Amino acid sequence: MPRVVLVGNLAQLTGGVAEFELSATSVKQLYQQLTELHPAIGPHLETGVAVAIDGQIFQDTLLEPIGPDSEVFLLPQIAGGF
Amino acid sequence: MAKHHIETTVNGDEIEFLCETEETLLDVLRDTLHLTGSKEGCASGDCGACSVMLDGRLVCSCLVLGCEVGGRRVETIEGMAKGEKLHPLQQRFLEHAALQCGICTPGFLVASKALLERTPDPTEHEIRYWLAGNLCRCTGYDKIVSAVMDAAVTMRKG
Amino acid sequence: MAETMANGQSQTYVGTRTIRPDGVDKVTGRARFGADFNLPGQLIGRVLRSPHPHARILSIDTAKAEALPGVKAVITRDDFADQSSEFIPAGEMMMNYKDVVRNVMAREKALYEGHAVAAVAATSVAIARRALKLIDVKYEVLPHVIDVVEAMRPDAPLLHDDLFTAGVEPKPEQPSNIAKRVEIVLGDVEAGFQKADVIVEREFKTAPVHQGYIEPHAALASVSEDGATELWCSTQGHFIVRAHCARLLGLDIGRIRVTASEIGGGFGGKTVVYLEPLAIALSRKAKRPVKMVMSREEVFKASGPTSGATVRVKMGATKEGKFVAGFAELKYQAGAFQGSPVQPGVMCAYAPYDIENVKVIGYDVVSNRPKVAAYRAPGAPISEFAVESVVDEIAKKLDIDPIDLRMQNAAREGTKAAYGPKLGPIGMEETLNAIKKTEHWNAPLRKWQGRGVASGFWFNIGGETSASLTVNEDGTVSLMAGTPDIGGLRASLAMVAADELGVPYDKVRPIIGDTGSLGFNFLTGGSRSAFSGSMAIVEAAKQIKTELCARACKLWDLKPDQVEFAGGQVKALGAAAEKVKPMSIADFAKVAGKTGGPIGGYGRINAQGAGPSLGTHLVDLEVDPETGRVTILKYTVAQDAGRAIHPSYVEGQFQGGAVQGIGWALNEEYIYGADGKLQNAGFLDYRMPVASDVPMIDAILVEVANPKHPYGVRGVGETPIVPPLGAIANAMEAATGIRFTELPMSPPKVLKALKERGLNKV
Amino acid sequence: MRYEAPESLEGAVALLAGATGEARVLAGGTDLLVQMRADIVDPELIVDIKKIAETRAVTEEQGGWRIGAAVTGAELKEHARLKQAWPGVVEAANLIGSTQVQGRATLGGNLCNGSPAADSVPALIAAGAVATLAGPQGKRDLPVEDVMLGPRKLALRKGEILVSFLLPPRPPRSSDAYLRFIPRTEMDIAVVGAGVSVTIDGAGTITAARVSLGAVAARVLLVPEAARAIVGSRLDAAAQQRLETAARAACQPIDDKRGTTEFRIDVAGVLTRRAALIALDRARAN
Repeated sequence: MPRVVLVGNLAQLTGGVAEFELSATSVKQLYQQLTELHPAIGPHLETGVAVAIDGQIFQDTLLEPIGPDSEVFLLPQIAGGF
Repeated sequence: MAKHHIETTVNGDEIEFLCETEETLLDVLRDTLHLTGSKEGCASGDCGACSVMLDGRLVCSCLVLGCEVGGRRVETIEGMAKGEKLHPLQQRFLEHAALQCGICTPGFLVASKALLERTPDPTEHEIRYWLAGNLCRCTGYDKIVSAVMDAAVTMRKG
Repeated sequence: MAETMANGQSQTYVGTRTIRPDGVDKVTGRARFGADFNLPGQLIGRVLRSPHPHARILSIDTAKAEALPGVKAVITRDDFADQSSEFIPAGEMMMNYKDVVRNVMAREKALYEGHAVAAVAATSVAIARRALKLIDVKYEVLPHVIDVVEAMRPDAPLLHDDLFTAGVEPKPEQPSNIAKRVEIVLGDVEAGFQKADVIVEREFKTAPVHQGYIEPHAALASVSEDGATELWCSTQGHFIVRAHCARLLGLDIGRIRVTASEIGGGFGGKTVVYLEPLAIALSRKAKRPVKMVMSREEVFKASGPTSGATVRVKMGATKEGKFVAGFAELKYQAGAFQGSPVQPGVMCAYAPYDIENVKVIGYDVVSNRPKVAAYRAPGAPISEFAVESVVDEIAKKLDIDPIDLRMQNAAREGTKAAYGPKLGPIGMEETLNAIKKTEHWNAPLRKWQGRGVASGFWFNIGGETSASLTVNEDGTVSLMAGTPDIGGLRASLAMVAADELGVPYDKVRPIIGDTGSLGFNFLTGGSRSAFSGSMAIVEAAKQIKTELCARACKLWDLKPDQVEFAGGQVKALGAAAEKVKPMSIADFAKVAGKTGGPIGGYGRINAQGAGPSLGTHLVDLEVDPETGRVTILKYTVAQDAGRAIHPSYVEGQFQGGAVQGIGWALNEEYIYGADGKLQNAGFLDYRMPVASDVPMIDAILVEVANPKHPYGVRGVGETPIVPPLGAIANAMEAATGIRFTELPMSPPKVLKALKERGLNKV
Repeated sequence: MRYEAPESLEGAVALLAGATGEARVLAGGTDLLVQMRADIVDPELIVDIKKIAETRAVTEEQGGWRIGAAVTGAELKEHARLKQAWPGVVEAANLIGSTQVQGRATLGGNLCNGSPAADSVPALIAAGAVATLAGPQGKRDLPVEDVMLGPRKLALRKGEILVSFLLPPRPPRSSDAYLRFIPRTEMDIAVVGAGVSVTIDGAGTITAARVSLGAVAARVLLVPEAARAIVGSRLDAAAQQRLETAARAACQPIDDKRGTTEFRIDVAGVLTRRAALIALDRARAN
């Protein structure tokens, strides 16, 4: 099962739990499963997290697939300057 | 009071215009004559983006009143290329990638031309000090200095 | 010059130093920047700005101004509907429009000197200026706070009575100037320090600095009687401007057409709106076009610089030089509204290194300064300056060469980044090696001269991008992109298109389309425009190639697997090759009508896979011990570009970023008086480097291909501003023996430090 | 706002004397135009003096040099013999602003702008220059150090204009130098400026000196104590020390965006010493 890690302040919305093992096969499913476990995180997932799947950062995606052994990090989105 | 009626020469053309006392040469060039190649970066003589030649002298057009230029000779970036032929400085700026955003470029070109006309073989030091009144925020000046040195070589060969 | 890359594409142009297609316009003065555009019947707009850093606006009386002949419209807070306080998406960014609407036009309070309070549109500059003087604003002046540490105190003047610190549990009961607390934790930092043989802890302070683009903000709006809105402005993202203006003015996005002018520098500062909604509101009221241009003073006072900050860093290493723990606490000024770049500052602080235990805490703090805007690698230069200074100190303590120490701890492919996920291939080691191989690294130094090195990291981003390629009747190609070209984007995209389609570079004419011409584009920022734009062009070219192959099949009566596109031609394969003559793009163009109509491709992507770019900078400088003046003698940049599409413009990014960093390190700063007013709102006293302040900047292109990009490209624009601050501070230490922890290292500060140690003698 | 460009001194004086509102003289305009743009001044009348011949000439007079008030820095730099005689004055004039500003900025404007940080003024004072003024009551001469009374305050009377400067004859074995401190290399206002003029005898002993400091008080200072500290010496280490001490003692600077009080005082000593050493070197070569 993919391992999911919340980086930064997101864990404040999951009662301090920062690591999960979830059966999701896409980012959309991952968000659904996390929101079911911890409803408070739902709005934040919709409005502004980046997802790193096996090291590759996706700024904004719902459809990206997640493999059975993937490591997924949820990160704050990165703003750009130039 | 009535506007000043000024007759002058801009890039070799005899020009007439009307201006208020407080209008600068830069205002006149940009807003009245529609020669917008000279840029306003500061309106205080600190950035050089509005550089023009006035009777053969390099000046900031934001520090000259429009009513001062009657009977004088103004040269701007728009007069630098001759027909289809770019000035060697313009050509070298392109080849050396001596511009990024390009807002400071007209000022640098006018100032560099003034330098090479009086100092055909400038050192890097001379170029940097001559151009110290022209701010560029993109390039770090490196490629501008290289382009001017290279253009100087071309121009010395004639 | 032609070579073949992994994707099988013949590359004639990518990697060469072509002449930029927009170049001639820019060297002849023909290029039209923000202030160079005019419309018939246009009015001139001017803004009335608060003289106070913090004041309640009791009343605004515009009657006298409105009565002045020649004044056609006056707007105030009353012309903008209030917005609710929530973060909502606006063209890929999360914006709190309650703040945005207040920043473009003050509502209850003026929150910084220069805050817009009203605006007028008049038939001339002189009338507009007179009109501003006739607007009567009654203020109740309030106590102000400028410094970030003072603003965090419980008794500090409060900017917003509804601002409760986010990111702390339980939610605070009292409002404060601390908008947000963020943190990242990796491993166990306390346990890490237990293992350390050497621990260095320091506090650093940096001053806010401005992006310093030479072109002031400019906008020209024209709103017709039916509400159709056209806007011409200097921006890094016209689609973003459109989104903001639609929201602030209650307009449908489709009613607004925004054209990005040539842009005279942005560096992050032109990613937000200031004049644009005001110009539209004035034009809507006056029913005439309204042109607005900021003065340089307005740019300094009322557009966004980046944060000043106070940063505490504590790092531990074993005696062999392995970093075992890194802690940092960052307090960033946000300006009058929340939203400093502390989050990326937190994430980047330790990103160049492989450290098991990291904890970084950040605070976003409001104070009575202009709201910060992005500036090149937002947040990263500040936190990495502090960390790179401490790394240098650890190297000294352990007597390890500073490059070797960095090499030993360098993040590599597979390293768990300090902000969480594993890194792909990155060029940290390669840039360190490149620097070590330079002559510069071993050049002799004299007394009062010092050499410093530092590395820097920035993520880079991709994002939503649309671009089109159209094959014209004669076989030339029109290219349209939707991200403003600030530093040579059109050249890069034309090179990629030429290589993809096998047509000569000078037959590709690139333009930047307006918001009505293409699908959504995120802005030019995050070092994304060449990265994402080239991916969109590759996609558009693929569509053309597929289409041409399909048409060839029909013309030649062949099956799809019997033709291919290669070297700019569609060819038949195998036995069929002898029967039909390959067709070039130009050949197809001639028969386009007969074979199905116009030929084109349209790339619409959300670009992913931006690879971080690592850089290492090396600097030599000399200190005048009697005056504290610092001269930069020699400077070398090595940075991973992934693959440089146009090497000259990549070098230009390195060189320009380095010189901006030199300014940040040595002389640039926002200087406030006790009255809370900015004292140096001009290029004379806001001291950006001039040509004679800097030497040639040697640029070394390191190319560790980004596997996620068809050409291996990484973003390059932002990383170059990250290492200079640390490199210069480290060189200062080498020259003087003094660890400078406060930026800028301006002469009065340097001389004071030397004098305190009795070193102010030649 | 009226603009006039009279061709005679009398015409200019009459215009200024007859002005009802605020009147300003325009020479190079590099300060005036900036102040107008920033709403610091809003004159009713501008009198451009560049068409008046006396303000535009550089001539030899009584063995010295007369420099018109509206001569630009760029023109001074191109005047080889003046540069030979008064290198410090010419180099000071050439520190005012960029190349572009040099094409416009004048010695007269630099003084009449009334800034204590004006670059050319310490050099002129060290040189012993005298300003010639013309007004409704005729012409009068005033030592340059007496022209500026304080920030933006001049000794000029209503209707008076600055016409020219007279630099005295250069004795043999004498020269001058001007140094200023700025954080950048160019495009800054002096944080400290130091002008030194010296004359030495055949043995290399200083027989006469004038020292002037800019940007360290409300007006540009003539510092006789600093001159006395080195007259009779060959600028050995002890004399240098005395010079630094005397220069610092004369400073009464402000703390501002350009430098702290302490910094200005420290650097004033350093620059005075360095300028004196350069002037001495030049005097030896003359």
